[in-house]
Amino acid sequence: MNITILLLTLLIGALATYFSGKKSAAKVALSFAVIAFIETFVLICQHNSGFNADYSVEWIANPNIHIALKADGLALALVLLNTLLTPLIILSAWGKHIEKTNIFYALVMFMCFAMTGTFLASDGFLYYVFWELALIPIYFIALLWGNDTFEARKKTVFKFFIYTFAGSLFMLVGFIYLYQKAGSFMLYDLYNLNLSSKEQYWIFLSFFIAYAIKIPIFPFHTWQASTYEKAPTIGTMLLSGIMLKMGLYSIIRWQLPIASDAARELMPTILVLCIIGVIYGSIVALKQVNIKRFFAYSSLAHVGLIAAGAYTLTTDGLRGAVLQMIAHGLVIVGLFFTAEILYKRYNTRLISEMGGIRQQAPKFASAFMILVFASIGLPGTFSFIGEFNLLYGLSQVNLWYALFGGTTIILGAFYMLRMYQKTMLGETNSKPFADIDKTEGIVLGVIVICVIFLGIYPKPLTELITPSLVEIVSYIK
Amino acid sequence: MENVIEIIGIEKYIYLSIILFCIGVFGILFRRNAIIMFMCIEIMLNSANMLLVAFSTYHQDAQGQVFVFFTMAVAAAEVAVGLAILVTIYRNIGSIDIDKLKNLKG
Amino acid sequence: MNTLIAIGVLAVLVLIAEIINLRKMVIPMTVIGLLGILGYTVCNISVVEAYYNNMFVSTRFSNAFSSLFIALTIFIVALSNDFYKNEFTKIADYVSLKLFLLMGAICMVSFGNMAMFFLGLEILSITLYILCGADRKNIKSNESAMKYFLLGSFASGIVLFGIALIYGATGSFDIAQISNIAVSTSLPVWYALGATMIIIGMLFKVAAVPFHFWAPDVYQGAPTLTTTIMSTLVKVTAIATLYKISVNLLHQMPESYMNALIFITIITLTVGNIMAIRQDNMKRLLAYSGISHAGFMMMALTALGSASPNLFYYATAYSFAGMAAFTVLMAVCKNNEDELISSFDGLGKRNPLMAIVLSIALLSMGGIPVFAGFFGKFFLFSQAIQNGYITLVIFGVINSFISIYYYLKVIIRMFANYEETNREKLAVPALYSIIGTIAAAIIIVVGLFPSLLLNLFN
Amino acid sequence: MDTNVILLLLLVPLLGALLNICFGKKLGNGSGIIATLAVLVSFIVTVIAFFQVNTTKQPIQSDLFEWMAFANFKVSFGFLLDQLSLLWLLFVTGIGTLIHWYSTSYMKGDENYGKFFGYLNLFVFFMIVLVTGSNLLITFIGWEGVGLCSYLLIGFWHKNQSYNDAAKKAFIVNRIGDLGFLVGVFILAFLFQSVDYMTIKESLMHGTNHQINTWIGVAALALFIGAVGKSAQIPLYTWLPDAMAGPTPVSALIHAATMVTAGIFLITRLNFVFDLAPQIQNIIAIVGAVTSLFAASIGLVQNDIKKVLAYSTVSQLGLMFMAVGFGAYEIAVFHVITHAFFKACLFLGSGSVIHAMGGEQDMRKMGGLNKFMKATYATFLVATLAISGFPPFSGFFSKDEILMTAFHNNPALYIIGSLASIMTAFYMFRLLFLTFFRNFRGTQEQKNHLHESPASMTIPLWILGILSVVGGVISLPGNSWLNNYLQPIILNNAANNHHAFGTIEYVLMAVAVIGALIGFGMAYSKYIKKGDIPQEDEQITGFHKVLYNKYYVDEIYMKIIVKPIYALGTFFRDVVEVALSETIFGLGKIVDGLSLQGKKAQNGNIGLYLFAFVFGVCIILYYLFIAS
Repeated sequence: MNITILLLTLLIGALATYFSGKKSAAKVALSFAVIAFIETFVLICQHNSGFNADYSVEWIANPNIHIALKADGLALALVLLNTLLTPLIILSAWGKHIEKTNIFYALVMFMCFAMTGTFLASDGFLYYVFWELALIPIYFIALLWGNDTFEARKKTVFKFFIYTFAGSLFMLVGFIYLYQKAGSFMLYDLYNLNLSSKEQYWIFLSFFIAYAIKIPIFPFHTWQASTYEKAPTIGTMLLSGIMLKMGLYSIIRWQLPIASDAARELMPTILVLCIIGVIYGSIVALKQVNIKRFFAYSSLAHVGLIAAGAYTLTTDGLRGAVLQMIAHGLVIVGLFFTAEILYKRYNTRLISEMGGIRQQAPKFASAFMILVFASIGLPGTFSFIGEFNLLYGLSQVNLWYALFGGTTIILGAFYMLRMYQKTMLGETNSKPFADIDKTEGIVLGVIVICVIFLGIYPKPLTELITPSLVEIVSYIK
Repeated sequence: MENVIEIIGIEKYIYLSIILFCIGVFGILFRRNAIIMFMCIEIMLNSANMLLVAFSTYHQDAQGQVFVFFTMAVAAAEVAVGLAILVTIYRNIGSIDIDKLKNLKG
Repeated sequence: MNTLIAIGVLAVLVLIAEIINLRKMVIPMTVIGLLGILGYTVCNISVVEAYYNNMFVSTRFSNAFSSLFIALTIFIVALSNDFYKNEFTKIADYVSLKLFLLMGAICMVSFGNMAMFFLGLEILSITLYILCGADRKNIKSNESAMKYFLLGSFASGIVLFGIALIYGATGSFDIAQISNIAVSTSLPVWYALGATMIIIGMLFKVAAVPFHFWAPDVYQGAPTLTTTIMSTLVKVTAIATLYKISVNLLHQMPESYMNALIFITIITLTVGNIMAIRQDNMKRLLAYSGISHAGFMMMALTALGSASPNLFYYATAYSFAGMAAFTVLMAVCKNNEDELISSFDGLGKRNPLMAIVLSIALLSMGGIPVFAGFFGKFFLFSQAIQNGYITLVIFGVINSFISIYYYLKVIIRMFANYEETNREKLAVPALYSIIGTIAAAIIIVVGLFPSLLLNLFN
Repeated sequence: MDTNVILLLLLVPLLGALLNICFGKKLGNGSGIIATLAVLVSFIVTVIAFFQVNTTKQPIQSDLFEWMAFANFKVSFGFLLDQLSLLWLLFVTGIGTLIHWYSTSYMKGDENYGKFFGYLNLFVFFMIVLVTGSNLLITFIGWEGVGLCSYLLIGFWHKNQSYNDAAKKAFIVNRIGDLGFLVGVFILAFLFQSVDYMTIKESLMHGTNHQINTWIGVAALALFIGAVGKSAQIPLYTWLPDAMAGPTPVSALIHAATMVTAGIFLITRLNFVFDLAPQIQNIIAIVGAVTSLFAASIGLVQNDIKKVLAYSTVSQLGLMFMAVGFGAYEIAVFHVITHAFFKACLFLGSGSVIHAMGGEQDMRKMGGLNKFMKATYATFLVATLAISGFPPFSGFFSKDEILMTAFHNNPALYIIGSLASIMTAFYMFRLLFLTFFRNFRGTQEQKNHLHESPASMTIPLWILGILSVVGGVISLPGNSWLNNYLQPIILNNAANNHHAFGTIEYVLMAVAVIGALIGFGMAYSKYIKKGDIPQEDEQITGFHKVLYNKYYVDEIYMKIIVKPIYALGTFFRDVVEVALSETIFGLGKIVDGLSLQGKKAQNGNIGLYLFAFVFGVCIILYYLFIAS
């Protein structure tokens, strides 16, 4: 199957959703998302059977820009995450009243398209275009369909957009500079460049700003919590589940192989930043009163560790980063969905106003609990595989990093269980809480099954991504 | 004509033109009456005309003088439009003091 | 040359139509005529020829820009119909003035002789003075015309003086000869002085800092259609001419000239953007953003000689974005006294099409892919980096996100859920919708296929 | 065949767990039966495998599939049934079956009856994973899995937030240890390119160099920290007493007999690693001894029946660690087994008492129960004798061996251990006397309600009681079946067989018995003869109060760790976050301010514009023509 079909499916899906009218928009979007998922699956099967789905056609002759897509295992794994989560995210708002449904879902589909493009692009320019394109839909989704008063969220969303946009422009400058050196934006031309260490240093930094803001790495995270809070839950899921993976993926795909000497040189500083983020995020999370902000900070802690793993430059660290990206994507989407379910029933996001739900909604409580334990990396869940790889990678650099990074398993348990206790446990709440319905069950069920299945048998994914990572590591060396 | 240039020297013409030009500039800077400002612009243009004519003679080349005719025509058209604008302003606010034109700012 | 003549003839025909009372024919006739001329020009884009002793030289550069000017004029003329409804009796005057203005613009990019350059400049300026003051009874229009006139003729004086000095130094008005002489012999200081003055004059026209003060005031006061012309056609003309002049006059100049230009570019970018942040009038906002865009386009001066495709691309992207934005502005504010940004509140509900068009225009100006503006910036940045002006690019980048700030502010207002105001639907004449949509479509198409424009120069 | 054995062993409890968790409500009382049967099946499978391994002397090993792959090695989802794991399995599934059976009555009527058995089965599953894992990471699955079940079961009555607090505390404190475990795994993986027990063992047998030895020491320390967390030693023991919030069968199964011994299991499993790190072994022994004394001293004054048993567990675990620290792994294992018997019996007995008392746990409100609950009393007495170290009960043999080893290795620790034993005897008899002797001190209502527990509860008690009596036979002094059995597992076995059985040993035994008698005597004189009843909480003073409040360790931890973290959280949230935000967006404010000033400058005056124009021209001309 041609890789472009996947992208076209999503793009056409976005258009079709827009034109399908308010009544059927969600259904149209869902069906296209599911088709995209199936296509991804087919692509992965083809990839496993040795089929090379890379695609390249000239876009602009001068400057030399291609529409080049690279469907190696790494990219496909992330695309799989994307196309798996998108239908779930669409389902998560099933039946909910949304103003201008068709525009909303069209934006969701468009964002999925742009993110898929980001993962697949192997031409730096094309990659940048997709990277920026992904920003626009989420901006509108958060702005127009978000929570709180318009004025309040305008400020927040604005901050988010300007901040991330500013970061990525520096990356553009980096790319242009590389283009001047290489005469091409193609991935391998950039990999094979011989840059002086000073050049690498600046290229590395210019990329780092973009990624550090997107991921976000401490102390560039100030947009995160408020945006997650203000965005509608679907937007939050897209942001936290997929979009921030773009930054992490880009570190591995673009930043490290291109500026590997600089990466080695700056590794201690960046690892320290990442690990500070892990601890800082965990501690701040402890004191959050809003459940979405809480998950935002927990996410900060988790992605800090992922970024740290990526920056170890070891195969194990990188593998851990990719696996954990997928695991975190699944889990955080699930967690935000639980927040949404709680909000739907109790109409509040304050943790203090919840509690005493477990007895009323045992299914929900169990699913939530599994997600909580997945989030803290209990062995047997997928997160453990990722976390172990990450920490093992870190320990290869220096045991202290692994030790401090490893505090996440303590602090993570601390804040997560505390949250779970306050939201779910305790004397049965006087307000009734309906257990999850069918669609909610499907969403949570799929996530829970994926998390557990991949925790026991991650081999298909590991085998998918490892060759790409080995190749990337060979460029790093 | 050669004599004139030779006797006086092209530099002097240039200096004179520059002085005239500067007079125009200062006039525009420091006067607030629109008519006088127009006249100052004319002085600037004419200083350039003079320079053109002087160089034309200096280079023994008629192009410069032809250019002056263009300039004069353009200047005339410009002033005509300028005066028309001035008239409409006068009709609206009854004054031609440009300091009164401060509605657009910020 | 044929293009220029044809436009002249068309302008005269318009005036004749007025005489024989065929006012209703004026706009269709002009649009069709201009379309024909546009077709002709585009077909002959590769024709390089000199006319009348090098008075007028058509090159790829000039042909490409001429085509752009003609295309922009088509839009502007098409918009005239609705815009001048109240003064329909004078429609022929307005249209013919625009055609003359177009002639001036074409002269400015096609000149081979300083005389032609000066004439073009003046034709352009004088018609603009008239168009600015066209709304005679409106004091703002008067003021804008007056400000533009005074500053414009002052700049003209400087340009003329510069031309005279160059003539003195080289003994020629022919731009090619001047260029040759400048390369081969060492010239007196007047030459440099003259070149500087001409460039200053053009910097005024593009509204570069510190010669920019007129722009927001004039833009605001002038009738909106005139503002459209100024911010699209005239700005692009000026920048193209500035580029052409710089190419011919600056190549033997010392480093300090480039430094000065870079410095002006940077402060133009920065001042334009910073000033735009606190504007509450849409026209002023676009004026300031236009100033910063001039700064972006001035980046092309870092690569004299090779930047023309990039400049052309940016100019096209910018001018069509401007066109789209002003079309929406006209549609939204046609009954308002002022063009406050608040009049765009809730446009997303009141007229979604217009809101989308304006969003596309603004996002393109802000440099969001895949809109044309992004590629324009990209090409120029690329060029600048290639020539080693990284500082300039960094400033460009910083300014890009400052600019996104105020563009987004407008976009937010359009899509804001201002339930309390809840205004009724905004009816927009079909023509505005069509033109806005076409302009937006051009932005996107040009963005997706930049080669369409870049290949014009191969 | 081997794979099937393992699958059967693992999957039956898992299936039971899933059935009970998902359909617990529908199954009703059936869920208890299903759960018990599931564990029973595992037990039978274990017994079969035990005999097979015991005869063939070949461990059963099976790698199901590849689980994780690293740059230099792979980790398979593999299981290993060797002498050690089978031994553990025997008492895990055996005692597990009894406790499941017991629970069917104990938990009757609870609204989450099915779920309880689900969790319990899940625990058994994870425990099996823990002990049968063929590499460190599979063990870690079980390790954390039992932690999860412990969390779920401690907080089983989740409507009570203090129970939830206890559950949370248990999990988090365990996680501190788990980090140690992981760090140990990292180091071993890095050193040996494997986490497989067999592979590591083989690499070590081929000799090591000095460089590796230091790292092995660090790894051993890290793994020991893991064991400290799970097995509740100083300084991470505080969760175990709180864990008594769970239903009593849970305390018996998880927090006395099985899960808490995982630390001993781990160290025994990796005995070849620990043997290379003598300093760490020393630390282990000291930590064990101190814990044992420390916990026993707290146990002296507790009034909650389960709390006494909990501290007793901590104390006994300390003794086991002491043994492990001396390299006497099989002695530690021996004590693990005997302890599992009598401690499970004690807990179940106390559960029976609590059941009869209608949930009352305070011994001050009990007394004289021997008249009402004969079976419970009898088994409780036997178990008390066993734990106090009276011959010929099982505890006597195992404890005595530990103390003997201590005497040979480190007399100071021997004294500490002996003191702890005396205290043990004292508080156990105190418990026994307060609960079962003299007069009933509860309310009349409770008195009317007093009854012997049903057969499903007393039969397990009897079985465990008998085992407590005869458990010692597996490792009789001089002729130890256990030592021989564990021969293939413990690399450096010689260390423990060095002392012949001579006079000194007999003297030591006598000393131990005398110690136990002293403890008994003190308890007897205080509580039977004098008839003392422990004071009310408010009246407690002095050192007694310190003991009663468990040396204020919880409070200290609260003050120096938990509170500061919360404070830090508030500080970060309210100060750092705001400051960061302001710093980055302060730039925006500056730009905004500039814009405002610029707006003022643009005042609409043409004169100003012209002036700026000319000024600009002048500057440019100055720069181009005069300055340069």
